[in-house]
Parts: sequence; structure tokens; C-alpha cells
Amino acid sequence: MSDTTQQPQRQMMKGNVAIAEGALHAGCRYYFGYPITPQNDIPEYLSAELPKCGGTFVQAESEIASINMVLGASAAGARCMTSSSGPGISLMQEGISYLAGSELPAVIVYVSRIGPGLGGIAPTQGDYKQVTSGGGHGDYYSIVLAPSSVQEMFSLVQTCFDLADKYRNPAILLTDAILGQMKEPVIVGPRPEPKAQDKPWALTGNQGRSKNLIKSLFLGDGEMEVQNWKLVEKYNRLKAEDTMAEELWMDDAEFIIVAFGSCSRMVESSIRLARAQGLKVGLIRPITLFPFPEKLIYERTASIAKVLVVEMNTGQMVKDVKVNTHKNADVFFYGRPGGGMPTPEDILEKIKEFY
Amino acid sequence: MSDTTQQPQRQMMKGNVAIAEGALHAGCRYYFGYPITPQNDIPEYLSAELPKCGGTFVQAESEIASINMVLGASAAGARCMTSSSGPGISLMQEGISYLAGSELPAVIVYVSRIGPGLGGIAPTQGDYKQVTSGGGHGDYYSIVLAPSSVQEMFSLVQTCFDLADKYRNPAILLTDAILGQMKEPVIVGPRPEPKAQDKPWALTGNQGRSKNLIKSLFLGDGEMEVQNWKLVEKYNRLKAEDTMAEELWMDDAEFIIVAFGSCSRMVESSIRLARAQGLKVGLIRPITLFPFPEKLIYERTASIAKVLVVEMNTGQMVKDVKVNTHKNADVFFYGRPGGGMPTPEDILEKIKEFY
Amino acid sequence: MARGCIEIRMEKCKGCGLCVAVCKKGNIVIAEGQINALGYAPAEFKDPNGECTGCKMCAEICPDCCITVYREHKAGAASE
Amino acid sequence: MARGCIEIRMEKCKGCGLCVAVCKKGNIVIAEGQINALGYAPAEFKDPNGECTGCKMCAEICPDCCITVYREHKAGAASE
Amino acid sequence: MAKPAEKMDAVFQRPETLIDTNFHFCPGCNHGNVHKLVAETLDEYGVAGKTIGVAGVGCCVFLYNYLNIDVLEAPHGRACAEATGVKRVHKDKIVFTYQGDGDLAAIGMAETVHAANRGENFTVIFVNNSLYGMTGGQMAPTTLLGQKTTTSPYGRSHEGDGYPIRMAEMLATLEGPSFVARVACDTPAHIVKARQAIRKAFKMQIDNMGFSFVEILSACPTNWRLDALTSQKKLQEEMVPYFPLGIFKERSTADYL
Amino acid sequence: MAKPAEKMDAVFQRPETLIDTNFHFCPGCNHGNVHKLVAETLDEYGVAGKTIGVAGVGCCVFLYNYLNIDVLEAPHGRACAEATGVKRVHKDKIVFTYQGDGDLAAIGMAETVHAANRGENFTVIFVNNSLYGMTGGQMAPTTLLGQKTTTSPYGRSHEGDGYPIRMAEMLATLEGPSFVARVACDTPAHIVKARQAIRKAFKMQIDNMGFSFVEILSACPTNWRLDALTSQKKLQEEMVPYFPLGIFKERSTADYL
Amino acid sequence: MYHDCIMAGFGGQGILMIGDILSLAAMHDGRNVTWMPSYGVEMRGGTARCTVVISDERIGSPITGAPSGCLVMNKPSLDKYESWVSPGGALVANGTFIQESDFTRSDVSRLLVPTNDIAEQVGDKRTASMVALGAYVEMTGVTDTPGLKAALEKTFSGKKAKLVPINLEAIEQGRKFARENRK
Amino acid sequence: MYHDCIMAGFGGQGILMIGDILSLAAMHDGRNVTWMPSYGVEMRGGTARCTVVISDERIGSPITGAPSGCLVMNKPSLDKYESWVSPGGALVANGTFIQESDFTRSDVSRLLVPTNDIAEQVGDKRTASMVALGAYVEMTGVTDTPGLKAALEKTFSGKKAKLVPINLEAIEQGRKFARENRK
Ligand SMILES: Cc1ncc(C[n+]2csc(CCOP(=O)(O)OP(=O)(O)O)c2C)c(N)n1
Ligand SMILES: Cc1ncc(C[n+]2csc(CCOP(=O)(O)OP(=O)(O)O)c2C)c(N)n1
Ligand code: SF4
Ligand code: SF4
Ligand code: SF4
Ligand code: SF4
Ligand code: SF4
Ligand code: SF4
Ligand SMILES: [Mg+2]
Ligand SMILES: [Mg+2]
Repeated sequence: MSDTTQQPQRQMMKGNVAIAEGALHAGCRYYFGYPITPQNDIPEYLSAELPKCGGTFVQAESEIASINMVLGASAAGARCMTSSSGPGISLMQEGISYLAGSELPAVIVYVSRIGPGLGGIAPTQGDYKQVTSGGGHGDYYSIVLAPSSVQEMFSLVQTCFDLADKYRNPAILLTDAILGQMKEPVIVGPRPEPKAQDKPWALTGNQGRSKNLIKSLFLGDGEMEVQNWKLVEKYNRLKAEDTMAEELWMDDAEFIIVAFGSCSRMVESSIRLARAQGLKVGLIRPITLFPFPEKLIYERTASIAKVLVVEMNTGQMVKDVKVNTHKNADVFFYGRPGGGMPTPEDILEKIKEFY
Repeated sequence: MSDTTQQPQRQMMKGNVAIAEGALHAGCRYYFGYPITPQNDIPEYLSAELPKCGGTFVQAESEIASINMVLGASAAGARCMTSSSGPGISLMQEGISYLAGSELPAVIVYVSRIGPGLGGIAPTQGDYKQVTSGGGHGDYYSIVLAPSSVQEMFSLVQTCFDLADKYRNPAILLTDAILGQMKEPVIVGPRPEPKAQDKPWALTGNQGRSKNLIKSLFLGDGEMEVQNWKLVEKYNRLKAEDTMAEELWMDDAEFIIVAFGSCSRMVESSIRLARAQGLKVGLIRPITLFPFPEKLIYERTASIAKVLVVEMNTGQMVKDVKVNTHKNADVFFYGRPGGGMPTPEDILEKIKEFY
Repeated sequence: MARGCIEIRMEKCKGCGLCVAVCKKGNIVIAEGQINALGYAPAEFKDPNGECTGCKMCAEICPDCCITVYREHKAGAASE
Repeated sequence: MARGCIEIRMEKCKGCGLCVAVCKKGNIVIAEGQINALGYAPAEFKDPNGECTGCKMCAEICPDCCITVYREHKAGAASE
Repeated sequence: MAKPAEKMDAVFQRPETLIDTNFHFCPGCNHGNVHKLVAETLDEYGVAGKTIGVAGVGCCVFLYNYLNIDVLEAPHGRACAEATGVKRVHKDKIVFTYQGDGDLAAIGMAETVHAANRGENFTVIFVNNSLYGMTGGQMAPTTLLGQKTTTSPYGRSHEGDGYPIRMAEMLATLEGPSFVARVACDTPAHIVKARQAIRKAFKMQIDNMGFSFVEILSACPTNWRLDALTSQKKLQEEMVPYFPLGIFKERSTADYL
Repeated sequence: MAKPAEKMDAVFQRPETLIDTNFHFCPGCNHGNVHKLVAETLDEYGVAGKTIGVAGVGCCVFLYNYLNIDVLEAPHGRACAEATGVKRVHKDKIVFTYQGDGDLAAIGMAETVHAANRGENFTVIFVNNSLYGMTGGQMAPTTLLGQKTTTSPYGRSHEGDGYPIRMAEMLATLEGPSFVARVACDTPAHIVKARQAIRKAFKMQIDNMGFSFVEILSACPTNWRLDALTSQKKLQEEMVPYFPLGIFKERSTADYL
Repeated sequence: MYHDCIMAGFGGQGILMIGDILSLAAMHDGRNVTWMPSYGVEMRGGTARCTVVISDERIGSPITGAPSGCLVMNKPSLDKYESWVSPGGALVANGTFIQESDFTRSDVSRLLVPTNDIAEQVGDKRTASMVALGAYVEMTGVTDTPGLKAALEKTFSGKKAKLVPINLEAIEQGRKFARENRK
Repeated sequence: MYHDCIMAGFGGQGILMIGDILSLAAMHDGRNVTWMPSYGVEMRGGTARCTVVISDERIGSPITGAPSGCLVMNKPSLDKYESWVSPGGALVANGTFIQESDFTRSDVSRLLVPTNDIAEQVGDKRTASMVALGAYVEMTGVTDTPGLKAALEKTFSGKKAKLVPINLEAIEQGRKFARENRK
């Protein structure tokens, strides 16, 4: 018997709201955050919804407090999240490094705004190098996922929770105001009950077991070196098992564009224009920015000699593409930083220039 | 008439103290900082010395306050500095991004400790990617210099001040506890009187001129994009005019090691061992990590096909070397993170493995 | 009672009405049907009976600093 | 006056001397010429005249929690 | 009588230091009043030309568009640290911060308390409008109990959200500050008192007495979702009772520790 | 009499929750006393098995080596934020932070004030030894006027360095906290009072009364460059007069706003 | 089928809402759609804008520099966006604030709609933007009554459900005007 | 000429100071030199260590895993560093805490110095480390009296200048002992 009203239906949803709802679907019941444009829809939505489902919303006194509350809640075993933008994320770098060092899962939503400094609230991809380099001090990386549609805002934030728990590592969802503010139809379905997480390492009081300890200080001789190599192994496993990328029009491509997130949407449009003119352009869209789809880039560039990187910044992903490109391929760049958006027509022109 | 007592003489000096004294030589009279091992010698020395030469030492309530006091003092036209280590530098990322965005000069001394998280105080180069990627949010870079001797601790901190002023950009001196804690003979000479700096943009009150404004918010249509490209131009000029690297034993080298900072010292020793065994190994030591000596690496690897990167981390500089290496060269890596130090003997073994 | 008057820079006024509310003499009204370049119906000084005392209340409260207040010379007071 | 005694875990003692100073009866001394595994001259309980009241002062002040204090059963007091 | 007569003098006009442009503030926003009072004070003491303002991030971030003085834009919450840096370099200049309640009392708490405690010789102008104006009306540390904001949709509750912080009272317990006062913009009479407090605060600085602090209760009609008049009423009837007006600390020269 | 006689009972012994190992603390360091008091309290209420400690960064960072409980190591200064996160998840568990004066009063000022203001239902154990012990004796916000440290080589001066902050008094002005006290470790009598205060603080938490805070004046012989005895004297004669002992706030159930 | 459209006007003229309704209608039609507003500080300028893209294929860019259609509710928006419209595209303008002589393009299908007048006839001045939307839909054929009705029902639900008929009527009157007046 | 050396002992035995003096002497000799201490948390362990490298050429590594010489003032340090010494290198040990039978290496030049006894003879127990330094210098020939004297004068200046003679004497006595007892 099919009752269609019970079936998941498409609904128009704002990207930021899709993230917040996605977090609730993932069983996240603890949110700690501080207002900053252009991500305020997330705390606003969650401050209304969390109390309804037994969750806790805390508006912290700052982004530093937010990330440290997240650290505390995560150590206590809860799925938890914060969200912010440039200046706020910079303030969280110490905390993110501690999360990585203490091997704690956490989800950090990063809705970028233009910078450096106070900058402005326009969309940008100018925080790519900050997030993919780990961001904070020390030898570590954050997992970084970059959605390119509202549906992915909803689903990838859930993937972030899963990967964060799987690897006991912070995971960042990197997006911007284009995806955050736009609406698209999404299929959301009813909010499931949170699944119990098995976290024997969590701090719950040591009744009936030996004490648990969560720390990032390693003072013993050689202890930290062991820990650092352990993290490297973790990242290698992440690379092997959870690298994600989308390929479009790659079957017959003679020219590759690499682009991620909102920018890949403009690129998609530009490729339609290009294909209409007979130019066989394909798209590789990294979904995980860390781990970066190194192997894929290497393999594809073995046979396709031209790669154009398109970004909404001054060229931050180029190094990652170049270093993984097959020797014979050339890498070009087209970018618009500071809120400038590459239009499909602009990109088409660049395709023609380098094809 | 030569009075030798008046001549600059060699004296044994601790690396951290050499930095502090170097800052005083550069005319820095304002220091704002917060204690953290292994850089405490710097604030301790300056808290004693600054009052003697009319300067101001402020122990701030945190690293965030430190970097923001620096921002204020710099905006007021003063040469000023802070120093810290991993966790503290992470907390400064917002401020550093604002310095870059507001185009303010400032010197930040970074004496690394092992991480991520609280980590420990052992020497490391695990903060390479943090500093060379800018660190904070947005499309910017910090100037990064890496000394490899106590004499360079003294001189390069002065270069940092000069470059920071020349480019109106934050400059980071990146070092670690090896160089910070060790003593070497240095030639220091008498402390000169601070030179007046010509900073017409500084905030001094607008008596007799139109008002000055220091900000990083750019809300006008396309304003931020212009600003971002302006910064790129600045970095290109920096690359062209102020990239620094040292080459040792490169005349007849058949194998290159790239290493910076304290690690390059171990490499030097290992090359002596290698040369004694007839292995023609040369060293390229980047002194500026940003701008990275891209051209030099490219040119040298045109004729020398093997490059070994040695770092005290899990391989953070490798990408920068690889992406600038001539197509025909292979890049290898040997590293020790977490306070492990590659001994000359260890490195020699790696040389033999890859030679 | 001192006599005074005010001038409202209507192009700056945002029509918030605070001046209207504080003038005990009811000397100020929001201009009917008028819209200034900022898109607001501005306040207007109407004082048919010359009751304005120059008490400055309206100017004090005006958030947009649109109001200049004038007062009669006091006998013997310096005009500066 | 209640009678008591103490036990000092000399291997834990850091010889800070605080217990020595607070014992009004002078029951504690720093052991002459002795060095424990931590490298300190530890405190020693000497109570030749049995003057220890079990007042706990020494134990309260000991930062390294080396001192156990015993006291005679009070008549009628539960021994638990 | 619509035009001033010959025998009339201007007894109230735009201060010189207030640039002749339009505020971007919403109708009825008291930020405008405070800008005016600060400009008047700088004119009064003739110090505009040697003044450096430090703007917090909030609706006041465009301070530089309105006051004809040198201005530094500080990162959100850190204005007191910036001002410390500026004033340590220019001991003979006048330095003030202009900050909202989110800026000063939430993220900037540590910098504010410590600058106050160090007795830094600058002035803090603190506009308390009980929420985050610029970012769309979220809850601030000063939001009243029961007040609905975009992040306290069910009204602020002391359980969970905590209490509205009275910054003036808290800072007044420190040894560092010289002058701590709270004023309000709800009536002309209170604005006159606000002017006095701001003048006093700058005078303290001019006299090298150290840290001076004026909290100004202000309305944010836009995010309170009220018109200007009703906002002033709410300010008067709800904010003033919880945040009492007055001078909480005033140092005379002699009483340093 | 060197061994306890048969008819004697132990009236003072190592608390169970205190792991039988050696403290890394220097001789005469009062961190040891405070660890002992906390362990005793957890035993007293029988809650060690449901307690989560949050260690600040400072000489107390190794809390987990000494107390047989679950422990989280917080970044320097942020323990109150971590504790907020932990306690919001585990409302039925006992949560406390253990922090030094640099940690809590300098870098952690904002997190401390706001956790207090929110009335978070956990306990703060605040060891004030007037300087940064772990990093080598630098000046802290609590360093006394005139006191020489490695970064106040000429003695702390209120001009420039500011005043020693009295955290307990300042926090007591907030609505949020339920219990705020200051005690000292200079004499056995004071330690007895310290025990009472710590017990009261945990009891408040057990009774869901909200934020409780105990400041404990302590000696750091190593960085004071004094022996243990002289340190206790200095504590008594110099610290206690500036930092008065006592209970500054104690809430009974009814008086929430 | 691919259609992209910019809608712009004063804040308060209901721009974002008619954009919303258009996108809901398109979704009801089984199409892909994106709706992108202007936001934040941008909004303080007093103008509102949104971009709606409708397609049977996966949609790339949610913004456009050359829309197939444009609906402007005030003069500044006309001045800004008229030149963006693709040749042959549709340009619907609010006759309350814009006159024939304000147009500069002749290679687009233009229509001036007396939105206020029609809205008043419909019985509620606040439906002026719906009138404009109706005209736009008629000019472009981008959706139809079933979709619009469904969209209105989603937009005005619960206590507001009673607003559906009048808004639908406004849309229909807009369409009628367009049918009768398009050149 | 290249010489690297590890000196180690209890904190308080003057390890860092004699390392300092050795490096100052080498500097006075016109050589390059590095001095590297253990520091921070490491120091809390109660042991002190420093590494001194002396060379006529530019010095690479300031640390060493195979020193040409080693001076140990206590047993734990002997246990830790004895095996590090290069074959043929010098190993000077403090006879106050170490016995002949503690040694395990026979491929290095070993010397046990009764530092306390000699220091007492010199007239100040606190010069024990100087005695050891003297013996070390004698065993390795790495510097000589002029350098050491200059180093002492730099180390003990101003009010402490009066300490130079007795420390120099301690060094000389250490050298004498080494001359007479080296195998
Ligand atoms: C680090 C950081 N976090 C958050 C923001 C976003 N932000 C800008 S202004 C503001 C709050 C403004 O509120 P308030 O200080 O009360 O000033 P108001 O606008 O109410 O006058 C916030 C949270 C920011 N710019 N930087
Ligand atoms: C962000 C950051 N800044 C600085 C430090 C270095 N640090 C470690 S402990 C400490 C201060 C310790 O002093 P206090 O909190 O008073 O504790 P105590 O050791 O005196 O008990 C500092 C500054 C750090 N670990 N992290
Ligand atoms: S000055 Fe006084 S009386 Fe005159 S208009 Fe203003 S408020 Fe009214
Ligand atoms: S108070 Fe000022 S802005 Fe408001 S209505 Fe009156 S004149 Fe206009
Ligand atoms: S218990 Fe009292 S009397 Fe006995 S040793 Fe201790 S301090 Fe002295
Ligand atoms: S107080 Fe404790 S540590 Fe100190 S001497 Fe006495 S027993 Fe030893
Ligand atoms: S949002 Fe509020 S504080 Fe900001 S300008 Fe508008 S009324 Fe003023
Ligand atoms: S340094 Fe000070 S606080 Fe730290 S353990 Fe030693 S005495 Fe205690
Ligand atoms: Mg506000
Ligand atoms: Mg302390």
C-alpha cells in the first residue's frame, strides 16, 4: 500500500537550512556556535529545532568557546557540531588542532566569506588552503568535504559525521554563500531517531571500567613521533577508502576542468556551452578536498593533456592539481577572488583559450 | 685608530635571545606577548631590556590580545612584534589575516613545538604548512623566513621587520627549540638608535591632513576582488625581489637535498659524511619559505635528477618542492616528526638509498 | 518663555517620529505623502502659534542629527 | 588528650618540611643524611614521649599526601 | 515661524567632527545619537585632530564614515586590545573604542576586562542594544530574560542561556578603571546625562586617569521588530530597570592602590 | 611510638580516588594539597565513578595521573568551555575543571565569566599561585603589585601591568554563580576550611544549583624562588591580605532571578 | 527546457516571494530549479533581487549574467538589469514606477504592467507583485496554473490559506493583461 | 679540527656551566662552536645535559648521536651515554658517583676523576665540575689554558670575578689528574 504523503518528497530548501537539517538527520543533538554572516541560518534554525527533539543549542560567547564546547561534548561521546565563517574559523584553529591531536570527531561547517580580514560576506573559495592544510599548528589534517548542491549540503554533512566518527578526526564541510543562501529542491524524508554511537573511549565516568583519558600532550620519549605517524596512517587509510570525486562528461573528454563546490556549478554551465560548440570538455569535481582525489587526477591526465583549474580565489587548488598531474599534462588556471563570480561565458572563453 | 674593544665581537648567545636582541636592533620598541614554551626567553629578555631603551613590554592576557595589540601598535605606525608557539600562533590566525587584509606590517616569531594539540615542547618543523599557507582565512600569505643559525636568528628577524614594512604585510620568523635554545657565537654590535619610519598611512590623529583609515572590510561592488589581486601583485613582487635561499656544495652536485632551518644543519653534517664517501650531494636551503625559491628549484633540477627533501615533520614541504621540480627529476622524502631528529647518519643512509 | 525655532534637514530625516513625540508643544509632524530621497516620510517643523521654546528636546533625541535649534538672544548674553 | 601516631611514607616525601613546622609537639624531623629515591631528605616521625595527639595538622599540610594519622578509639565511638 | 529670525542663534547644531553624510543606521537607531555625542565631545575638548577611534565590528563598524578622525577597524571583540596597542604608542593622543554588546560583552569579554584591569588610558563607548544588530538580531549576553531573538526563539531563559550581563557593574569591581557609568538614549533628559558621562569619560583620559567606560542603553528597532517610538518605550520600561543607570565608579586622582 | 597500636584507627589517610603514585609537583607545592582535597570530596560523596575532570594547562595538566577518574585535557584557558560541552551532554554526571591562575584569569577570562554567567552546573577549582608555574614563573593577572617574576623583572607595577585581579569577587557580582569562595593552603586550619568550601561547591553541583567556584591561594616555591616554609609565610603575609578569604556568594534554592 | 530569470525591485515589494512561488511552481512541474537571493549587507541597500533558474536538466550555475527573462519592479532595477537580458528574452516591468520611455532595448519582448491598478481591481494592493508574476509567466510560458496554484498553497498554508484565492486571481489577471497587451 | 661532546649529570652539578665554559674557550680559540642544552619539561626529570660541538669549519648539527667525547657526572648519565661515544673517543666520568666497574666500553679512552676530592683539595667543593672539565680538556686536547681562562673571565665577571682563580685552579688540577692517570 502506498501512501504518497508518507513518501519523501522534494521540497525547496535553503542550503544552510539543509545543512542544519542534515545534522539533525545524522543524529547531531548538540550545537555550539556564534553568529556570523553568511551562516546564521544554521544556528537560527537549530535554536528553534533542537529543543523540539531533545537536543541542546548553546550560543557560545565566541567561536573559541564554540569549538571548545564541541571538544568537550565530543569527548563526552556526543555527535556535535559548530558552524562559522572565515574570522570565526580562524579563531577555531587551536581547537581544531586539539581535536585532531586528541583524536576527537567533530563537524565544523565553514560557510566562506571573502577575506582576508573582515573582508565581506560575498561567496568565495578563498579558504581552500586554510582548510586543506589542517589550519592549526602541528602535523595533522582535517577531513574536508565540499558540496555543490543543496541536496549535497544535506547529505554530505551527514557523511562528515560518519567520517569524523570513523576516523576520530574533525571533519569540515566547506561551502559558501551561493550554496548557503540558494534554494533547490531536496529530498529530505522524516528525521530518524539518533543511532547510538559506540564510543568506548568517551568520557562518561569510570564506574565499572578503568578511567578514560582524552589528551593531546605526549611527553614521553618518542611518544609524539609515534602519534604523528599514527595520524599519517589514518590519513592514508582515509585516502584509500574515502576519497570522493564526481566526473562529468569525462567519457570522451579532451580537456579537463577541475573545480569544486559552487564554482563547479558555473563550470557545468560553461561545459554545456562548450559542448554545444563541439569542445569535448569534462569535469572532475573533487568532493573530498582532503583527501584530495590525487589518483584520479593522475590517471585522467595520463591521457588528457590539458587541465584548467577554475576557482573562486586566486588559485589555491592549483598546487594540489599540479602536483598530482601526469608529467605530460599542462595545468592552467582561471579564478575570480573577492566575491567575483566566474560566469559560464567567462569560463567558456578560457576553455577556448587553452583548449 | 682602531680600538678593538669598540669593534663588534663574537659572543655566545642563545637563539631566542638573539631574536630578541635582533628586534631591538631593528628598532622594535613594542612587544606584546604571552608565555609559552619554548620561546619564553624572548619575552623574558625583552621585559628586562625594553624599559631600558624607552620601549614598551606588555604581557597580554592571551595570544589573541597579543596579536591585536600588535595590530593596534602597527596601525599607530610603530615597529612591533609578538612571539609564540603552536597553540598560541593558531589563536593568532584571525589577527594575522586582519594584518594581511589591512596591509599592516608586523613581525611574528614562531618557535615551533610538536603538535597537533598541546603536543609537547620538542623541536619540530610541523608548522610549515600552517605558516606557508597564510594560516588564517582568506586569500593571503605571510612572509616567512627560516633561519638556520643563531646569527641568522639575529639578522633575519631584522629582515622580517624590513620586509614587513616594505610590503606592509605580516612577516613570520619560523624556527624551533633547537635554534631557540642553542648558543652560537654571534656578532651583534652596539644597538643602534631606532630609525624613523616613514608611514604616512599610520594613525596619528588627522591634525593637518585628511583622516587615515585602516580597515579590511571592502563592501563596494568588486572592491574586494581588486584588493585580492593587489595582494597577489604584492606577493609576485616579493617573489621577484626578495626570495632567499642558500646553496651549499651545489657546484658539482649530482644529488640535491632540500632542507630548511634547524634540519638543514643536520643535513649539512650528513653531506660532509656523504662527500667523504665520494657522494656528490648538494644542499638547497630555502631561507624564505614564502616566497618559496621556486625558480631556483626548477633550474637546478633541470640538470640534477634526484632531490631528497629532509624535514622534521611528516613531509610538509614536499609539495612545494615537487610542484617546482623540473619534469625529469624525482623527489624523495625523509622526515622525522614529533620531536624526532634526523641524525646525520640517518640522512646519509637515505642519501645512499636514493642516490 | 524663550522663543525659538528649529530647522529640519528633511533630506536626512528617516521619519522615525521621535522628535514628533518629544516636542511638548506639538510643533513637529510627519510630512504627509512626502517621500525623501532616502525613501522616508520626513518630519516637518510646524509652529503656527510660535510656541517653540528652543528647548532642544527634539534635536537631542534625533538619531540622525537632522535638527538645528535656534533661540532668541538673551538680553545681555554674549552672542557667540 | 587523645593519643595518636602517624605513619610517613618516606619514599613519597619531598622533604619540604611543612609537617615539621606545623607539629606543635615537634614530633617530626627531617631525616639527617638520608636521601630517598626521589632525591630528597624525607621527614621522619619521632615521638619519644608519645605526645602525638593525632591532631592531623601534619597530614593536612602535607602536599604530597605522605602521612597517615591514627588515633585511639574513643570509648563508645563506632570503630568503622 | 519656519525660518530662524535674525536675532536668533543656533543653540544646537551638527558637531563639526560629524561628517555631513547620512548614517546607514535604521530609522530610530540610537547609534546615531551616540555618534553625535562622541563628535560633540571631541569638538568640545578640541581634540578631534589628535584622536584615534577604534571601531568594533557591528553596526558601528562604519564609524569612519561619520567621524572626521583617524579610525582603526578592529577584529570583532578585540577593540580594547587594538586600543591598547595604539595608546601605548601614542600616549599623548586620545584613543577610544566604540563597541556593541555582542562585540564587547561576548567575544570581547577578556580583552575588555583586562584592558580595564590594566587601567589603560583610553575610553570605551559601549552601545548596549541587547542583541547582535548587524548580523540579524541574535541573542547577546545582554539580551533580557524572556526576550525573543533569532537564536532565542522561545525567549532567553536563565537556564541554558544565562543571565543578561551587567558590564558596568562588573567592571566597576576592578581596581583598574577610573570611570564607569551607564546611561540611556530613551529620553532627551537621559541623552543629556549621556553627554555628561561621555564628556567625563574623555576628560578622565585627557587627565591621564586611566580607563573610562560608558555603557549606553540603545534601541535596535529593526531587530526588536518595533517602530522607533515603541522601541524607546521598551528601552525605558524593560532595559533600564534591569540595567540601572548611574555612575558605578569614579576615581579622584589620589586613590590609586 | 612509631607504629600505630592495635587499638588505633586511621583518622587520616590517602583518599581512594587519589592514585598511589608520586606527584610531579615541586616540594611544598600546594597543587598536591588541592588534589588531595578534591579526591577526598569525590570519595565523600561517592561520585568518583561518575565524575569527569577537565584539566587546564599548567602544572595541573597531569591531573589524570593522580585522580582515578575520567579526565579531559582542555586547551590552555578553555576548560570552562570544555566543561560546558561535557556537562551539557552528561547532565547527571559530576564535572569539574581544575585550573591555574594564568589559565583561568588570563587567557580563560571570557570562558570563565560566561560559564559562570550561564550558571553552568559544574565546579571550578581555581588554584591561584600568583604566576605561571609551568612555563617558568611569568607574571599572571594575579601577580601581586611589586612582585618580581620572569616577565616583571622590576616588580609588577599597576601602571603598565595593571592590578592583581580578584576573580572570586568579580564573579560573585554575576547572577549566574551559586557558590563563590576563596580559601588558602597556608595553614592546616585554612586547609580545613578549603576542604569545606570544596565540599560545598561539589554539593551545589550535586544539587543542580549551578556554577560553583573555589579559588585556592597556593604557593609555588619553585618560581617564588623560596623554600616551602618561607613560601607558606609569603602566602599568608602577602597573598591573603590582598585576596581576602571567605564566601562571596552562596545561593539558596529560591533566589534565582 | 531551460529558463533563467532575474527578479528585482525595492525591498518590501515581494520580490523574494514571487521568486519563491515561481520556483515552487517549477518544482511542481517536475523540473529542476534554483532560487538565489541577494542577502545580508547587500540587502541593506534597499533593493532586493533573486535569480530563478528552471530546467529539465541538472542545473549548473544558479546565477546568470544573461537571463532569458527579467522582471523589474522599480526604475533602478530596470536600469541595472535591462541590458543583461538575452536578445529575444522577456522583460516585464512594473508600470507603477516605470514608463515606456524608460526602456532602451528593442530586441527583447517588453511589457509594462500597471501592477498597482490591477492589484487594486483584484482587491488588495499587496498583490501587485503577483500581478507582475502572472504577466511574467504568460510572457515566458515557463509554468502554468496548476504549478502556480500548488506553489501558492505551499506558500500560504495554515492560517494564511485564505490568501490563496486572491493571489491566484492577481496572477491570473496579470496573465490576462499580458495576453491582451503583448506585442 | 672537529670535536663534539656530550656532558650530562644531575641538575645542579654545573653541567650547563662547564659546557658554556668549554664553548667560550673554543670561541676564544677562534673556532666555531655550538652549545645545545636540554630544556623545559625535559629538565624536570632532574637531569641536565648539553652538547658542545667545536670545529674549524662551519658546524652542521648541534646535536650528536656519536660524540667524540663524553663527560658524565652521575651514574644514570653514564648508563645513557656510554654507548653513544665514538670508538676511540674520550669518556670522562665523575668518580664521586661512578666506579671503574660501571664502565662497559673498552674501545674508548676512559677516565674516572675523583672530582669531589680534588675540588676539596682546591678549596671549594662547588668546583667539582671544573675539575671534571679540566680532565676532559686534557683527555681531548680540545682547548687550552688561554681559552679556558678567557672563558672563566667572561663567566665570572663583575662581583664574581674573584671566583676566577679558584675555578682555574680546579681546571688545572683536573688536567693534572688526567695527565697523570690516563692510560
Ligand atoms: C570573529 C567574528 N565572529 C563573528 C563576526 C560576525 N559579527 C559581526 S558584527 C557581530 C555582532 C554585532 O553585535 P553588536 O556587537 O552587539 O553590535 P550591534 O550591531 O548590535 O551594534 C557579529 C557576531 C565577526 N565579524 N567576526
Ligand atoms: C594557547 C596557549 N598559550 C600558552 C601556553 C603555555 N602555557 C602552558 S601552562 C601556562 C600557564 C600556567 O600557569 P597557571 O595557569 O597559573 O598554572 P600553574 O602552572 O601556575 O599552576 C602557559 C602560559 C599554552 N599551552 N597554550
Ligand atoms: S526645540 Fe523644543 S519646542 Fe522647539 S520644536 Fe524642538 S522640542 Fe519642540
Ligand atoms: S527624530 Fe530626526 S530622523 Fe526622526 S523624524 Fe525627527 S527629524 Fe526625522
Ligand atoms: S598528628 Fe598532630 S601531633 Fe601527631 S605528628 Fe601530626 S601534627 Fe604532630
Ligand atoms: S609535609 Fe609531607 S612532603 Fe613535606 S616533609 Fe612532611 S611528609 Fe614530607
Ligand atoms: S540593525 Fe539595529 S543597531 Fe543596526 S543600524 Fe539597524 S537599528 Fe541600529
Ligand atoms: S612550578 Fe610551582 S606550581 Fe608548578 S609544580 Fe612547581 S611549585 Fe607547583
Ligand atoms: Mg548589539
Ligand atoms: Mg599559576
